[in-house]
Amino acid sequence: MLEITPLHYSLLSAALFMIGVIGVLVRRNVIIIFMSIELILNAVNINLIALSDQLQDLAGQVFVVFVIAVAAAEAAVGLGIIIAFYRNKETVNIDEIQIMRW
Amino acid sequence: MMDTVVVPLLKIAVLLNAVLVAVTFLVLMERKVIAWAQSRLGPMRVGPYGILQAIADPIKLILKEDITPARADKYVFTLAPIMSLVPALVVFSVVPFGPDPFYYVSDINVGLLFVISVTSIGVYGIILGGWASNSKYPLLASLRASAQLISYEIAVTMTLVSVILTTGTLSLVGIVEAQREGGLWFAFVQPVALMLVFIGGLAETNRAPFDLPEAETELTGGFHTEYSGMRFSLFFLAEYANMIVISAVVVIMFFGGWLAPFPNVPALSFLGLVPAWIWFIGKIFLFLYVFIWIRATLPRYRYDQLMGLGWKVLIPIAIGNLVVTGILKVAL
Amino acid sequence: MAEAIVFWTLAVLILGLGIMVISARSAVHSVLFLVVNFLLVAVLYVMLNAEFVAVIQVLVYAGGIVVLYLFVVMLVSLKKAPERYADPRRVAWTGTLLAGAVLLEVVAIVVASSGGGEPAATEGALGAADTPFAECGAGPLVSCNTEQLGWVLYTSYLIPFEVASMLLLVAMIGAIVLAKRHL
Amino acid sequence: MTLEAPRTSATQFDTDELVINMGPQHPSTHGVLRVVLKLDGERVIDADCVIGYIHRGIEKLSENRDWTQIILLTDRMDYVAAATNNLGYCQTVEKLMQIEVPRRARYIRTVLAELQRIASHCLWLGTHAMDIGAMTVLLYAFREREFVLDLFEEFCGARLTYNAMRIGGLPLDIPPGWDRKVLSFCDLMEGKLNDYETLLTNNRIWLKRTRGVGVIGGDEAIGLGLCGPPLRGSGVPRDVRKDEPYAAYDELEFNVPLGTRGDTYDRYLIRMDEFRESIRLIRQAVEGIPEGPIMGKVPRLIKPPAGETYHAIESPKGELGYFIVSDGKSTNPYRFRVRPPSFCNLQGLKRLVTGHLVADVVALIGTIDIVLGEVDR
Repeated sequence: MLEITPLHYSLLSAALFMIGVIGVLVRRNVIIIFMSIELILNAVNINLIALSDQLQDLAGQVFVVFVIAVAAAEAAVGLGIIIAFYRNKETVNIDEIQIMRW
Repeated sequence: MMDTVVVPLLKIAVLLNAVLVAVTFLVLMERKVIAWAQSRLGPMRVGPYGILQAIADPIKLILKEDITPARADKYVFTLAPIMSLVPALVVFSVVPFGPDPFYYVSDINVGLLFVISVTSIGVYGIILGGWASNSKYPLLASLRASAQLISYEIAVTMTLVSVILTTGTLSLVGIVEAQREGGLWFAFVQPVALMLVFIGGLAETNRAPFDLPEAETELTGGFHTEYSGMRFSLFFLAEYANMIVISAVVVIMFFGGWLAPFPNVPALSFLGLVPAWIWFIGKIFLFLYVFIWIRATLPRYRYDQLMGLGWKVLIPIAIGNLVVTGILKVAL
Repeated sequence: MAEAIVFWTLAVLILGLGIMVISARSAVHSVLFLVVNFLLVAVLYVMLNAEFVAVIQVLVYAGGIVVLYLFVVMLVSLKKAPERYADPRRVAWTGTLLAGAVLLEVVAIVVASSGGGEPAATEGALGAADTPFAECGAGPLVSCNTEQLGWVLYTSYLIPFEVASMLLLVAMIGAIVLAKRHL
Repeated sequence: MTLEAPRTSATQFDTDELVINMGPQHPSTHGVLRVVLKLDGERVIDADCVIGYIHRGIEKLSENRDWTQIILLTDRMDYVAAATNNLGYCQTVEKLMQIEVPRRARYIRTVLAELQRIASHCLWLGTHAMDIGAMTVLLYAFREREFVLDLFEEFCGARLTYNAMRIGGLPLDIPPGWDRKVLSFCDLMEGKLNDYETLLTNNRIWLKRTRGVGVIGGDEAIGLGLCGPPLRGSGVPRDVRKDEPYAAYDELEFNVPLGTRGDTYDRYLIRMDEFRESIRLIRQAVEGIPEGPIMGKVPRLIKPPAGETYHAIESPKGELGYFIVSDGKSTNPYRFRVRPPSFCNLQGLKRLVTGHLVADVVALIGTIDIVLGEVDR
């Protein structure tokens, strides 16, 4: 309990991952779903950084940098889609986006 | 324990108080300088030459009724000014006021990135304040603020990269030391970067001519339209603290931080006798004066022109500056 | 001891804020919790000697991406919460159950694979042997891993780095195309 | 003009439309003008002016006052240019009664009217620049306006509502030495004008904010009934002082500055030129003030013959016209109607702002130079 091992970080990461998954599965608001995906990415990043520290290898941190870059790209495009969709349908409910066309 | 907890805490306490007192006098300075620019006297009633106005203003703001609009989001409405002030104050933890560790709280090796990233958090206060007011003008202002901050942050960060290329360190102390060893302030090495950082700094602190989120003649005060009393004064403090931060960053990066000018001219060697921190603070006040001077002189940009300036002028110049710096760095 | 206190505090806060993010009624509140969550994760990174990544996390995530989210949330000022359309309870149960299954799986993998538990200390497992981690420590307060990270990024991972920049460019153009009404 | 903010109907497809009320409590609607703006993002797609917040019924009140008392009411219409209001009214009654005004009075009236134009333009310049964000110009312009007000105070004792003219002439002769003070003010003002222009005319931000904003062509400006600088900014050579000279204008030399592009910057330049033309006019008029009486032959009880007349003058804001009907029996007008330039120019606001951004709305309200006291009367 008092000594923090990488296992602790991994478990924290897993728990955060699960919260993100619940968010994706439960919420209907596309923007919140996107935020849950960011939580999932963060969970993965925590794991990568923790292992990078443990293994004394910078590869983990490099991957985190890439993950952040991908997250930025994902946010830009995803939010662009949301705005375009909202402009046409006036909704951000994921159930109404399922037909994939408008 | 003494060195890791007590001393830093004492330093933080002194620094926080110093910054907050400086801010109140900065407000007075702004009123005075603008008054002189406009051939007025400015505040004259409270104390000799209105000096005590700096104390009267905060007292008035604290005593005023603090109104929360009925349909506002109460928690966010209260949180927003705090979110705006805290990052502005946090930045001071890495600002070196002098060469010895005595003069700064900490010197971290990603100091410059830390400053940039923490100041970028401050915009949440403005955005959320505008949103939580549940009013239309503040909402427009917060949309403006978010777009403005993101655009100008890119330009400023790009420019700072070219300065980092010249120094090879991100530590603020290291940057000043590099200027001492080089014997030349970076203002003369990177004049384009200086202009870009200063213009970007004006935009990031929402100062004239980029004060669009406030724009009292268009948006009736912008994001703080619905604020009053203590919460309003927190926004106020944040704006002025940010001005000090930007001035400090400009001084550290381009004007040799705490270094005395003309170290190589023997006739002027007496300048070195002045304590380093006085040089630093004096330079900061010079830039604060420029901030105020610009406010008294220039009209305000329009929203689309502001974005155009950021994306079509500043960012290309910043990238060009970066490329030229890189080429010169390799060539020389 | 200090590390334990910090870790547990951070862990509780991060998870609590994560739950707040997905359960907050107003999307703006969600964004707010998300920002604080990311800031705390950055603190966690500093604990793990990854201060460059921590700063990038604050700069890019909290200062950039989430501002974008906030911008969109405010643009999409919702008249009615989207949750009203579907039966939330059914979906919530299914979602939670599925997520629980995922958690079990992840925890099982984590626990099973970290059997040794001890730091492996095998340097350079992924080709970073030319930049030993231990060299940093010259910095005044925290070790300087920024330089080494940059070194690795521009040598061993140059092609992925370029691909990432390509990806960002494509995303930028894509976002403009999507958001612009008339081209 | 609707009093209710327009609502988006459910069937309408535009999603991000925002209706905001600009005014009546807004720092840059110059008083209590309310503009209902329909915005798409920050772009104005529709604007409606709501006026009447300081309607005092001056026209109706005038029908119950005798002819001399009305001068006092005209002060309160365009309260930053009271002297020209007085002038227009007095000349209308003189026209109705066919009173000849002595030459000395006509010259002094011209001096007063042009001083008033400088004062009014100072106020316009200050507020217009302030709206666009250049706050120093406001203080500078108000400083010079004070000198004009001092001159008026010396002449008639009042600083804002002068009541400075009488039917048939002037109530008072100019105080001794006043003419020299006016001339030295002219010299001072010329130097200060260069100060203003240094701050604004070639300022890049000022150019960006005004050039190409609120462009309106000459034909359209006539169609909207614009008058004064907004009309001349579109290149229409219409100035009542030139076209239908009154007071001493036919004996003095001056130019009517015209714009070419019809944008906010042109309207700004025109008014800056009008400052100089006014100074030129004042110099000529002060030097040329002849000796003689200051009141014409006016009956003790003013009672114009039955009939109606319309007379217009060029006030600082544009064409200020008075339409007066007298029944010939009573000592008050049967019908009193004002054609206020601010009101007519305000008609153009909707046309000017549509398609521009919120920030331009304040610039355009500034450029048409309205005084709500005159719009609502």
